[in-house]
Amino acid sequence: MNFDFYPFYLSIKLAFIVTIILLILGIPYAWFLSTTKSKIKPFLESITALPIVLPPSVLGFYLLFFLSPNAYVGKIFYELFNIKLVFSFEGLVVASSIYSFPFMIQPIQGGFESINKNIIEASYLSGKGKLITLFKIILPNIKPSLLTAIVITFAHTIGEFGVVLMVGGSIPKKTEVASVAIYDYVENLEYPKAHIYSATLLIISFLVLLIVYYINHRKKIKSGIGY
Amino acid sequence: MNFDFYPFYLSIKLAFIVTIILLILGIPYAWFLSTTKSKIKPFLESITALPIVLPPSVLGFYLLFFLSPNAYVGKIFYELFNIKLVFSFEGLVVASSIYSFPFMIQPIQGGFESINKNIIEASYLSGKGKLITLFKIILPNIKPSLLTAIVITFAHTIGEFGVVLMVGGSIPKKTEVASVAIYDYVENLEYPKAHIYSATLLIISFLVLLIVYYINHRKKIKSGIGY
Amino acid sequence: MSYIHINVSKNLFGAQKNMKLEMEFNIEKNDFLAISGESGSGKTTLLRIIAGLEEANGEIRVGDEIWLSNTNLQTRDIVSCGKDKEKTRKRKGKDKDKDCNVFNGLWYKNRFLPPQKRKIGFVFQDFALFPNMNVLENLLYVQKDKKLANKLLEMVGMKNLSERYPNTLSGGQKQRIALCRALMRKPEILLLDEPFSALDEKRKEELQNEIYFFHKEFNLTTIMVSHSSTEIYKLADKMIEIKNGKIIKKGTPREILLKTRGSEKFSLKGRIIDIINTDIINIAVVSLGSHIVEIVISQKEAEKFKKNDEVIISTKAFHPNIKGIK
Amino acid sequence: MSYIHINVSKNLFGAQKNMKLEMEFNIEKNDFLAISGESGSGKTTLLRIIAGLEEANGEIRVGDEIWLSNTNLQTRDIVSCGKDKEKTRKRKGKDKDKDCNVFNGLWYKNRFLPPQKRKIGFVFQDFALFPNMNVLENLLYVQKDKKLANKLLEMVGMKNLSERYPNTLSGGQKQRIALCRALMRKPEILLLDEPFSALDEKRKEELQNEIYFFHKEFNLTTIMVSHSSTEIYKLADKMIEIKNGKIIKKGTPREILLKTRGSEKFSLKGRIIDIINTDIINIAVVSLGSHIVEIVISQKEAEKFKKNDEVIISTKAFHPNIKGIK
Amino acid sequence: AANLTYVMPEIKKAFNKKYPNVKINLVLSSSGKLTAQILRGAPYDVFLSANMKYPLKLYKAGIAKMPPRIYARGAICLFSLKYKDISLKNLDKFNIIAISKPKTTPYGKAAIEAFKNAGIYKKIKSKLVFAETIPAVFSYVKSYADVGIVAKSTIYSKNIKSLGTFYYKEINPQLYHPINQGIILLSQKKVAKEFYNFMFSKKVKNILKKYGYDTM
Ligand SMILES: Nc1ncnc2c1ncn2[C@@H]1O[C@H](COP(=O)(O)OP(=O)(O)OP(=O)(O)O)[C@@H](O)[C@H]1O
Ligand SMILES: Nc1ncnc2c1ncn2[C@@H]1O[C@H](COP(=O)(O)OP(=O)(O)OP(=O)(O)O)[C@@H](O)[C@H]1O
Ligand SMILES: [Mg+2]
Ligand SMILES: [Mg+2]
Repeated sequence: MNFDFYPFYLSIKLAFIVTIILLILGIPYAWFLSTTKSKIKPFLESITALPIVLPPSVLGFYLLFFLSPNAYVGKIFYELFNIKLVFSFEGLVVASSIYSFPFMIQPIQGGFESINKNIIEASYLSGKGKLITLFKIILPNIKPSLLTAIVITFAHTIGEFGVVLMVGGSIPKKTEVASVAIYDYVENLEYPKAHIYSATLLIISFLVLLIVYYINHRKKIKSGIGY
Repeated sequence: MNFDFYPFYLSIKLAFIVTIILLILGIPYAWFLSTTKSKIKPFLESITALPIVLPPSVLGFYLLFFLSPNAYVGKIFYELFNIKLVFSFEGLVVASSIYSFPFMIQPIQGGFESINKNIIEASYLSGKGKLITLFKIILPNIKPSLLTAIVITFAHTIGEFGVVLMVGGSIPKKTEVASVAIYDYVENLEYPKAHIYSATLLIISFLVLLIVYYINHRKKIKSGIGY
Repeated sequence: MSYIHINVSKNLFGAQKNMKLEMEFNIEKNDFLAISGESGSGKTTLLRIIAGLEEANGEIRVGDEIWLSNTNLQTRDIVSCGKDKEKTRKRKGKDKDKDCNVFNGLWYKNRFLPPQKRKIGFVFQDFALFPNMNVLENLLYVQKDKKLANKLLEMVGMKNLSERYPNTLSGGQKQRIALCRALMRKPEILLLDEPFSALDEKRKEELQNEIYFFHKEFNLTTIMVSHSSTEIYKLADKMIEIKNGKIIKKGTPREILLKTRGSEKFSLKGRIIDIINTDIINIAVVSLGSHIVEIVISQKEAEKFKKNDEVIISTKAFHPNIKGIK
Repeated sequence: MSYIHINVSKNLFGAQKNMKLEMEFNIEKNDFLAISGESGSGKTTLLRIIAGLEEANGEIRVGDEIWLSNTNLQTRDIVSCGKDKEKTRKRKGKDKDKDCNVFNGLWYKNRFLPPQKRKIGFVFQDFALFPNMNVLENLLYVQKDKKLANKLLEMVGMKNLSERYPNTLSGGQKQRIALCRALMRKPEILLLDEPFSALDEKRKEELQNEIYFFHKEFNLTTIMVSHSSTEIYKLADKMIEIKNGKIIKKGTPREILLKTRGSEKFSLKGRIIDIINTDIINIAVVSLGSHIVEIVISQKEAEKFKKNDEVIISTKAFHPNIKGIK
Repeated sequence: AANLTYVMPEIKKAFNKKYPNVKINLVLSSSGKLTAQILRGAPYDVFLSANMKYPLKLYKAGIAKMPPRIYARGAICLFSLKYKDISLKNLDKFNIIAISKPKTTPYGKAAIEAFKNAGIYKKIKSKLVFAETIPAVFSYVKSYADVGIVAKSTIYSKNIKSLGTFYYKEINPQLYHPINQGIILLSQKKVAKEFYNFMFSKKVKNILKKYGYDTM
């Protein structure tokens, strides 16, 4: 049986890029949410969670509208960067980022809200600005939440499918990620192949997660945190 | 236009029940994960995240087999409780619970891992056992994480679609939840109807979330926590 | 047989490489035992072992209850512990009955009473108040006795603050609430870890009196970690001093603390903190514990002493004058 | 012009309903100012306002830098602050320049220097060490100066513990690291919030000497919250005592603490903590601060006094005997 | 459309025999999704649907120059893994009957029509479960449904062997409107046209027939 590894490569690449992008966008946004005393906070929090509420295919349908070069958002991208956001890998990245946004924000915000404010103050009084404090003090001290956010986002982007299929259109070597490929095999009644692909996806994901958790486990034992 | 409210009712009922079930199962399991010093911890953590890695339709496909009364798991349920786990609302509950499991576990575990151990000890020394300590001390003090877990699980179950579609068989008034209904309208090119249903789903979800966040916001201001 | 028998050991990371905490002592019922010793010597750890918050080897017996029994078995005793018991150490929290476990490769007989079953009140060095509850709720969590709670809050001068959340309290206020919370349980044994460290002297004195009163009134057995000799002398009947995890002095506070005992002279050890030379006289400012006195000294003495010298101040008179203040 | 000028006010929740913190005072360069006052009187809050961790109204000026300026504008001054500035209070942290904001419905001129730009070292009452870093990393985070870090650790006797994480330290050990971390910044102004509360007396004395040395050596201006008169007398040149958020005494420690000043008699205030009657003599055990002395008293006195009486101990001799210890 | 899942690979092979240098990418998805995508500029050249509705929509939207054409007519049949004796008449004996969604799939719509015309709809209405696509009907039958209504073409696919032994029975075509499957040409590329025309060649017609489609 010919085994095509490319969809897996695409899936992992997609999940990786989306996780990185959402980390970069999510940390400041979550920080803003967790520190603002503004009354609009509950509104923003609720809106942040909304992308998960829509069924992925439906969200994908709307994204397809907004991201296509005929539409406003897609047009800007197209004209500024010459990137088409539909039926392209870049499009998958943007669409998955939107869909997975809440999965990244919420755990991080939870972490920020339960951190001991004293150590943040202590960092300022050590002469460090907000940025260094964020990276050296705050983020290391919310590691369980950060890990949750990264793992959920990564795993979810790997498994995501409705949005990806809609916006990407399963073009081989471009937007046909593993989840789409497996779906096609199931649809095609090629069950044995579907089983093998599913197992491969599970094993790869399991190994990635295992490494992440194992490193985390070791570090924690060393620093005596959490025991 | 005839507007059918039933799918929304089913969606919310499903999300509500799944959230409750996962809270009940998730809290002890997350507690176990966060306190165990066993070496298998990283394994368990990785396995816990796996249901999200498979595309929902594919997971639904496998669940369809495991849960059907012809199969082992489904059989047990059928014989013990006379409940069929496919093409029934109960089946949706079980399937969604499996799929949403990681979304509940991970944030709660993160919360447990960052709680100040001293207050747990203080509770024991106040003569309280583990159960009371859990409910009165631990859970209230990981509220941001708990909230994250509940919101993600709830929202995700509302939006879940692949698993539900596969295991439920979209039977009107029984397993045809809102996400499935909206999907059908999009499929059928009935865009105006799809827009209205989507908007309704978004508005309902938004209101539910807003109430949750608003109450949380008020409480926090009162107790001075987090400021 | 003493009321409390303690014989425990535990390996700690000490300031000088690894340090082994090893202590054996008895406490009688209604004793007020003070523990002093330098920072990092193992005082807090000892209290935590007694409370059941920390694992240790050895034995703790209170009355006729075994709180901890973790003694190395002889090979011949192992018979009753199957290989499958290898994991019983994990279950310790639950099992009251005789059990066996492996620790550092050796078999131990194991009894462990979980903290919540030990009738103790514990005031933590870092307070550990419940942040999700206000002051009153913190107390009522221990026991739904509103009258007692109000009485205790009154006693520490915090009645007005009963609806405040711990996050909005000052250090000393937190410490007082922690004390109240420990007393709410009407414990038989009270463990205090530097319970007055964050308080001003007036408040400290008031609270010391209240604690002493409680100790007597409710027939408590109290163990207090403290750095202050006055506090210890005033409150405790017994004291131990520890260093590097070992007991180095044991006795009554009188025996250990009273430096002038037996001397007929009234004398105090102090330290010169300043010498002031005016045209006419020389004054030495001497610190005597928390007191500061000025003593007129001769020109010769002024030349002899310098700042920071330790000195003994005494009078030749047999009877120092002692006079009541209203 | 003084080095530091402080004139601030802030509404707090006090022990008796609401309490307003209102303080105005100056500090000269290289002063060592002590702040004392009962628990909950606003000492920590004052330090936090100086450090910029807490909002307040008023002014703080250090040298020629304005750290805080938050003064109520006259109506005619508002001209330059448009309606759109209503939200500038939020931006305070960033803007060094003149700005305006609304607080309690009034317009304020606003300058606020963020904490990280204020050259201060702060020892927190609850230490606030970084749990994700070991002891050495905690120090090096402030400044990559390994030599200084090692010197400071040596000084507080914690060189051996430099690889330990804060979670595994004792209370006193944490406090010492917090002190070292504050000094790592080579601050111009050092703020200490009960920096010796968790230490035994020997260690306390050592550290006090070190702090004093640092203060002199590096020309620091130091503000210390403390409950101990000896500590204050020993270290500080100036002191203020506060109560309910207001300054009630201001002066040198000599003026405020020396109770026997001007008296020719050597006399100490104490409290009887025990009266022991033997067949032959009666002994009063008197606590004088952290000292405890036994004084032989007459039968008549023994009947007159009872436990807990406050007494003054003095001698008729003009010269108490003062004798060096080795 | 999803029902073409099984026949397309063979048509592709035949096409490649004639034009060896052309590489065809098959994108299999539901017609609704594909229509939405094409409306938003999906780079597809030819669109084959299971009915005429979707291609017509595209034509009306001005995406295609030529109106859609019917390239085949589909048929439906009863399918079961457990029961040999299946027919519309005894359908009410079974507990669970899986069909594809009548609202979104022409095969499901045809099934309902057939039930109604056979006068059994009311009796079996409560036994119906709805699958998103024809392949999902197989999944349902494989797991717990007693009978399914599937596209006749799928019975001839080689992949169906993975289900083991099965039973099927055609449904009388008189009972439902013919399932006209439409094709529409989306681009002006030469190869696209070649493929479009190829779909009406004798060769393809034979293949389609082999898979149980009716070709005119
Ligand atoms: N976050 C807060 N919000 C409201 N009130 C507070 C807050 N923190 C402290 N307070 C109140 O302000 C008053 C002064 O507190 P502060 O911490 O300055 O006291 P302190 O003089 O340092 O006392 P201590 O010696 O006990 O540490 C106290 O009555 C306290 O309850
Ligand atoms: N969790 C821990 N893991 C390992 N070592 C610890 C842990 N907690 C404390 N230690 C070490 O054990 C020793 C004794 O600590 P302990 O807290 O009992 O001291 P202590 O006598 O209470 O000191 P202090 O007066 O400073 O509070 C210290 O050297 C400390 O570093
Ligand atoms: Mg201690
Ligand atoms: Mg304070």
